[in-house]
Amino acid sequence: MRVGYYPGCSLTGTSREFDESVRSVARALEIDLAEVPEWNCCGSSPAHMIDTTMSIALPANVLLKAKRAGLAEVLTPCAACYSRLLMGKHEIETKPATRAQVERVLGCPPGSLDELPKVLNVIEFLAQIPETIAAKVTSKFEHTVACYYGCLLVRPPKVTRFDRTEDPVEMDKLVALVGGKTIDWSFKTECCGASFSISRTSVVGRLSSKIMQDATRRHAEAIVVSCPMCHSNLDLRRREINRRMEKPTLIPVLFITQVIGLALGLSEKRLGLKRHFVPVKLPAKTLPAQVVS
Amino acid sequence: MGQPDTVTQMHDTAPDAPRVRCFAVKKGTNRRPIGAYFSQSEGRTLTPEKYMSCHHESPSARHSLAARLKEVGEVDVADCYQCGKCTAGCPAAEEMDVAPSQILRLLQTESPKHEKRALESMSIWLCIGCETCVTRCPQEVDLPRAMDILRQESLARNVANRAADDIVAFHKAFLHSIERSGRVFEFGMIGDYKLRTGHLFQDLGAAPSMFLKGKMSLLPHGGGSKREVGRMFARARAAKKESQP
Amino acid sequence: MAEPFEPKITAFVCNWCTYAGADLTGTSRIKYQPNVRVIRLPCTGRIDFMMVLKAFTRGSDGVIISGCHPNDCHYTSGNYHARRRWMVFRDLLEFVGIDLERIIFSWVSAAEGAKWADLVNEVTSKVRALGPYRELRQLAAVGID
Amino acid sequence: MEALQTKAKELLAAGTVQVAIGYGKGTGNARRPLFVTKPERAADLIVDAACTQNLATYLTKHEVRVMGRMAVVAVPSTLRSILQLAAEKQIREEQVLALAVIDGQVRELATFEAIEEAVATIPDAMSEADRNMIDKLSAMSVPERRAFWADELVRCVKCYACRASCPMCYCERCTTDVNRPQWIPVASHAVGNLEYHVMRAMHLAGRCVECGTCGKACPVGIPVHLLTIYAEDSVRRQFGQRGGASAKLDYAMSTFKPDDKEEFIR
Amino acid sequence: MARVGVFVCHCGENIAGTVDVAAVAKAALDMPGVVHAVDYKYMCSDPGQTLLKDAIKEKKLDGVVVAACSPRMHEPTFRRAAEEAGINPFLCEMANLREHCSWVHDKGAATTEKAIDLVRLQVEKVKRDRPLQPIRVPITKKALVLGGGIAGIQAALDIANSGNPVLLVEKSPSIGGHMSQLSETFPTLDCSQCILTPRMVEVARHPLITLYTYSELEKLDGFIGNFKATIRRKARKIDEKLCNGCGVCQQKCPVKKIPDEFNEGLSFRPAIYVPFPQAVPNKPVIDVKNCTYYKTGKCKACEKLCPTKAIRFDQEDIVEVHDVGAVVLATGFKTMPVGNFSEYGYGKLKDVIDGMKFERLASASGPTGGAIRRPSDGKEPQHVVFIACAGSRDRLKGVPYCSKVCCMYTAKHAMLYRHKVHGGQATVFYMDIRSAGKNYDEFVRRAIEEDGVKYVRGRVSRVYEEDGQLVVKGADTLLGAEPVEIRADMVVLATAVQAQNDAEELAQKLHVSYDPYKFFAEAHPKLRPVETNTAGVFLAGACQAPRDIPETVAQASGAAVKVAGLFSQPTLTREPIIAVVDRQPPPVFSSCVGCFLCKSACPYQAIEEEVIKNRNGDVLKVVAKVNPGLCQGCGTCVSTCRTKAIDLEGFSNEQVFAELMCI
Repeated sequence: MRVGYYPGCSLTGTSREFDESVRSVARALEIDLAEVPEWNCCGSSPAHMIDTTMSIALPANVLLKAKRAGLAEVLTPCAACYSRLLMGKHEIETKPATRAQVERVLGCPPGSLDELPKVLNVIEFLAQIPETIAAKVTSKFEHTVACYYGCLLVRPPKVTRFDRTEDPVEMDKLVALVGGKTIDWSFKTECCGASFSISRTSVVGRLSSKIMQDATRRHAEAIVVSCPMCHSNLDLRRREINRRMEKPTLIPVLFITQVIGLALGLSEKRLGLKRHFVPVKLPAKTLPAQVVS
Repeated sequence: MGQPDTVTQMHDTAPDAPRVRCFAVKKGTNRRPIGAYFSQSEGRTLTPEKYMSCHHESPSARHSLAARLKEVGEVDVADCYQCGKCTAGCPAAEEMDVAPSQILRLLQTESPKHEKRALESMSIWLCIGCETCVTRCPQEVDLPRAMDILRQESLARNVANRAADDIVAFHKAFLHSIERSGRVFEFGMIGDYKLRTGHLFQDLGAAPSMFLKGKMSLLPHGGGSKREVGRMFARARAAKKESQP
Repeated sequence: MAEPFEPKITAFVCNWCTYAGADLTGTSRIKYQPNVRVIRLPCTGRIDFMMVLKAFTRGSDGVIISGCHPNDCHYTSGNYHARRRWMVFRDLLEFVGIDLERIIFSWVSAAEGAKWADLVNEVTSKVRALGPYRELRQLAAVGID
Repeated sequence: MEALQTKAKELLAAGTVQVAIGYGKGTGNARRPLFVTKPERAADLIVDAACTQNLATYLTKHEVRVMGRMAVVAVPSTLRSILQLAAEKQIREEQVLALAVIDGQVRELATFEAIEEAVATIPDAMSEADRNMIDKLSAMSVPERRAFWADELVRCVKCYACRASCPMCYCERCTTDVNRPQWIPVASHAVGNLEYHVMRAMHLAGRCVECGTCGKACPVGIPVHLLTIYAEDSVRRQFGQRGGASAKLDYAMSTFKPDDKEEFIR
Repeated sequence: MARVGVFVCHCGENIAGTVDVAAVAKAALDMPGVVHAVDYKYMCSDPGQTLLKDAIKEKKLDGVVVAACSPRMHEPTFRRAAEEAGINPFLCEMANLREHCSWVHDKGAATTEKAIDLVRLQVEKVKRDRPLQPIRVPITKKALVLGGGIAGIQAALDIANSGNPVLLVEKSPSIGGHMSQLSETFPTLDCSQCILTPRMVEVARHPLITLYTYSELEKLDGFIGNFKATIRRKARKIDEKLCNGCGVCQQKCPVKKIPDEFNEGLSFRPAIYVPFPQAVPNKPVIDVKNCTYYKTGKCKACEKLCPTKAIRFDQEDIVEVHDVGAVVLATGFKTMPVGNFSEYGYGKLKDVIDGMKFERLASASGPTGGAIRRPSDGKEPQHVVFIACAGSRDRLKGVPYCSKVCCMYTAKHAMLYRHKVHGGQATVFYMDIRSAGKNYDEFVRRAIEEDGVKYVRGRVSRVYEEDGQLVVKGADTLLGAEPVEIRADMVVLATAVQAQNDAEELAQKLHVSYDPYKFFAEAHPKLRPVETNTAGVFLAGACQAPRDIPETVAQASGAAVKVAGLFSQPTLTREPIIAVVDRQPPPVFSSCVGCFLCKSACPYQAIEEEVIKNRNGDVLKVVAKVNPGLCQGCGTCVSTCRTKAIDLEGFSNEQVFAELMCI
């Protein structure tokens, strides 16, 4: 099974562990990840905040490269890239004026932006192959976790068309598939502060602490995410969060691919578990005894 | 809703209802702004001022922000009936000086005084872009798209709220890094941000472990087709100059 | 320069739906081109294929035939009978070489004022592009004198 | 042939029928209808490949009916005509007796069910010439077809032989005879002819048994039977109903199904 | 030679503003047969009509064409005027110069020329009109009322009290509808059971009302005055005559765990049940889906214990056909299910309930005996948030209209809550308060001023559960749209009023049109609100649009008087626009050949076979004959007839031909 792969800038930098875990899980599931050749940045929030034209042109260029590389589907683990690629594609398909403008900026002939490849986030992609995952589980991930989806995966529903907007369940299903238990909590899609991590850290502190507060009250042993921005806000900014919490907490923040990797028996090193700021220590059920490379 | 009752052509709203175009006093999706109606009505010479109450001194409506929003972003501020649901759900509303629904209200009057307050507000910069408001808006008003356009208009007119300098600096540093290396070179981007804002010592504590954990590298890793991306930025800037009157 | 060609369109409409729809177009003041002459009949079931032929041979350049949507007919099944006749009649006309572009069949309900205006405008401009129905006129001239 | 003659003689002698309608020798090797009332004249009846005219036409004529019960030499299409006439309440079972001639041998069919069973077994054989003529016409473009029919129909002199020869045109007053309003122009100019022939085809759609007699009857040789056959074919293709299939009325043009499929109605 | 009068109306500026009416009148004068043509400002006004009548008398006109608005609007007016002037009313035609010409085309020669053409069309038509006498059709003086809510009850009572028998058909086991579920009703706060139950009993005991509950309409044939209604009476599995309503079966039935629809699932009911204590008829019904006997064949507890042996397990549905003269649609409404609200918890949060559930909580005969209790843990909520416009005025949820009644019952709920839970705090999130009825606004002000209900102007964006409480995230747009966060114990959604799920299917059975939201369409929103486009079918209550009880009762009485008016005449006079088979002197008798293809085309089976015999009885001919009572004048037979033997009055072949000739 071959699928296009667009890691995005975060996965080559601050969230390298997300990229490592996606690649090792894919290898374990015999999925060939064909990286989009010479991919450029999707522009993330700053582009659409202050330069709408580029915020459509940059993702369009990525999809154009994927199309020219013959990739029908592009797996995009990072929720921000997923949202920008989808939004770019949607704007091009629905607004002729935008399409013409983007064709001029990319310098590509008209019509080359037709039938751009399909964009998949990592949950959507893994949800397509439950049997293959279940078959390869060697040590069940027996922990109670809080699945945190963030806002860009499920919003705006008219564009993303993924899962239930206000109470998504697909990640919960994946965790259950590999033996885990998930709590029913109210902050699955509340925003974590996203791109304010550097320029307005207090906002991130306020929002992320609310999320952490609800998760800890319901005794979650870890938070599972599928977005590098959410991960860095909940992990890197833990000091900011703990300052606003009733009781500081050190529960780790894992990527969904890391959870599945553990269930497939992959090693800590391959999943980049060592790269987190909040050390990954899980109670009772320690890590699997034998380490399979 | 202080809008004077006027007779204008618009479309019925319900998606599957028969498309009834009627000259009736009724709200609709792409209702033409009032100014444009007056200036086109045949025969009678009606000046907009004569009919607008002084509370909303209206410029000629052609280049009001509301008109631009409708044309460029297909966002019709007239759709909003001020129910406050966007403000209620907005994660950043607490810290905003002008609530999201109030921003739309300021645009609805199409008067320069109110538009100025919107462009100079801190709210447009505190908007995180989490799309919660458009997801739940009963009138499906695309507020995030409106915020994008307001931010860019605010920068174009150089009236951005000074308290938002850090945020503006971050966005500019981010884009600058993309323009130069095709991808975001985090170390370079943060350096650029610090120079622009003067917060030289922010997050210094975290720097060492970032390098140790391999999350940060001193050199940009290539492959971002940076020449091509550079040309894209240049063409975009050129196109923008052409379209600006 | 000769007066520009203005097509003559005849419309056979049913009284309960399309005629009422056309009334709604009126009350909604939706403009459409004045080339159509409406013949009101109680139901599409009343429309005889002879009338359509006569409209053409009499000089119409286009014919609109419209009535209630299936299942909405005031007389329960008038439009179903009409639909069957139109299906056969259309095949026969095509076989005999009549230009089917000039006959438009439609369902317009009493609430679709805009659809009636669009229908008339569309047919009028299409037939104007096709030009006067010269072929049938020549046929009419043959053999008389 | 002889079996038919002896059968006719017996029926006439026994008085079960008062008249036997069959084919007799015409001028040259043509065949013409023969009305035999005396048993001894039964020998004049002929049956061979040239006997194709549809004799069912005479079953609805008052002059023949008044003679009493009629036996009719029925080629397959005549059998179908009898069933369609019965479906349209024009003849009753006791008025007619069919002497079916199928692949040469003669069978006496007294009841409509018997006729229905016989008809069910006979495949409808449209003649080769007609089939490829229709295919040729269908392959033409619309302007070509219009030109073809314009040339053909302009030659029509409105003698109405086609109408007279068709068993299904039994109306005492045809639309052509209606003058208030005068739907069909009396004069035989091209447009009037077009209207007449389209009207005739539409009136036979779903009722025509494709016997081709109208085409043969036309003195100027216009293939008018192609029009009615095409219309009938259109009914069969779209609604699966056809003329002359059963004695119970199943007329496509006055029945409907709510989910008749079409794509041209907007 | 015809003497036709043409009267061109200005319709104020509506026609004269775009069409040169004088030119039209002048052109009309030159048309063959027209002897009088004049234009006037308002033809439909009294002076206009007298102008018409005088012209008919002076000029001895035998045909009138009024070139004005749509015949669907004023044809009856001008035909009555023509009749008063002494000529047959059906010698009067209308040319539609307003809706089909002046309103839809721009001023100019082409428009005036079109107007002249339209007049010429009608002149040619009127010259070929024949004088016709209206048809008298017998009326079955019995009404069918569909739906046993307050609308159906009121309509049935009013019709019955006007001396006409009524068949009231209700789908659920008892009449009463949504009103019977309410606690108190605004604005007077009188208890709904107290004002409704007497009416329900009156229906049960009324000699002229036949009550069929647990029954549905399967098919409706025929037309005004002569409908044939096929009713399916679903088997209650009980012999109603024997059962004395003692209730033993309900106590003893082992199946206890079925959510009670009447109490909106707040309590449970057995498999054999009476919907609510004051049900009419007060006879139980067996819920076949949940009854053990129908699943496994065992149990039969109720049969053994029934003192009057009234249980009939093998009872079958009965299908009856009733002749009725009129139908009143009173099938009511439904509310949008809480599950539709993703942002308020998808219906998973137990303490987020809709208005109807709150009614059952507050109702004395409800599961909690009137005490306000949280469905989750049964505790008394200290802070309740009411959310108005939940689903209404919300294009995203497909309901852009206002449901009209929620502002009032939300204020009522808040008031009831404050009366029952003194320490409790009630907060209402609203957008605009729409309390436009009599004593309505005073009622809402009372809730605010006397009962201390807090009204916050703003819509709630999200409700989620935290530490056993419900966090309500709203905003107060009157405080500069300041975000408001309330920790409530219970949230009540005033959900949107929508059409019933089977409304579309029922509308198609009766050929009644409906709007995009499946509410039935009235004949004219202002002038004929209780009628539909199908003659003889009337409307009452919320099945036509969201509506409160006072308006529903008024509309039900309105529909009832329409029915009574219809039944007050001995026969129904109907427009003589019907088909006629031509007759000729012997020996031809008729041009019809008796093929009867028309018979299978007629939707009303109005064509009969007439046998023509000679003196000594033998059959000469069998020809078609139209029954004037059944024929509705659709004309399908006319275009099926090959010999043109059958023609339609008012739209005859000659008339259509004449119209075609002048295009």
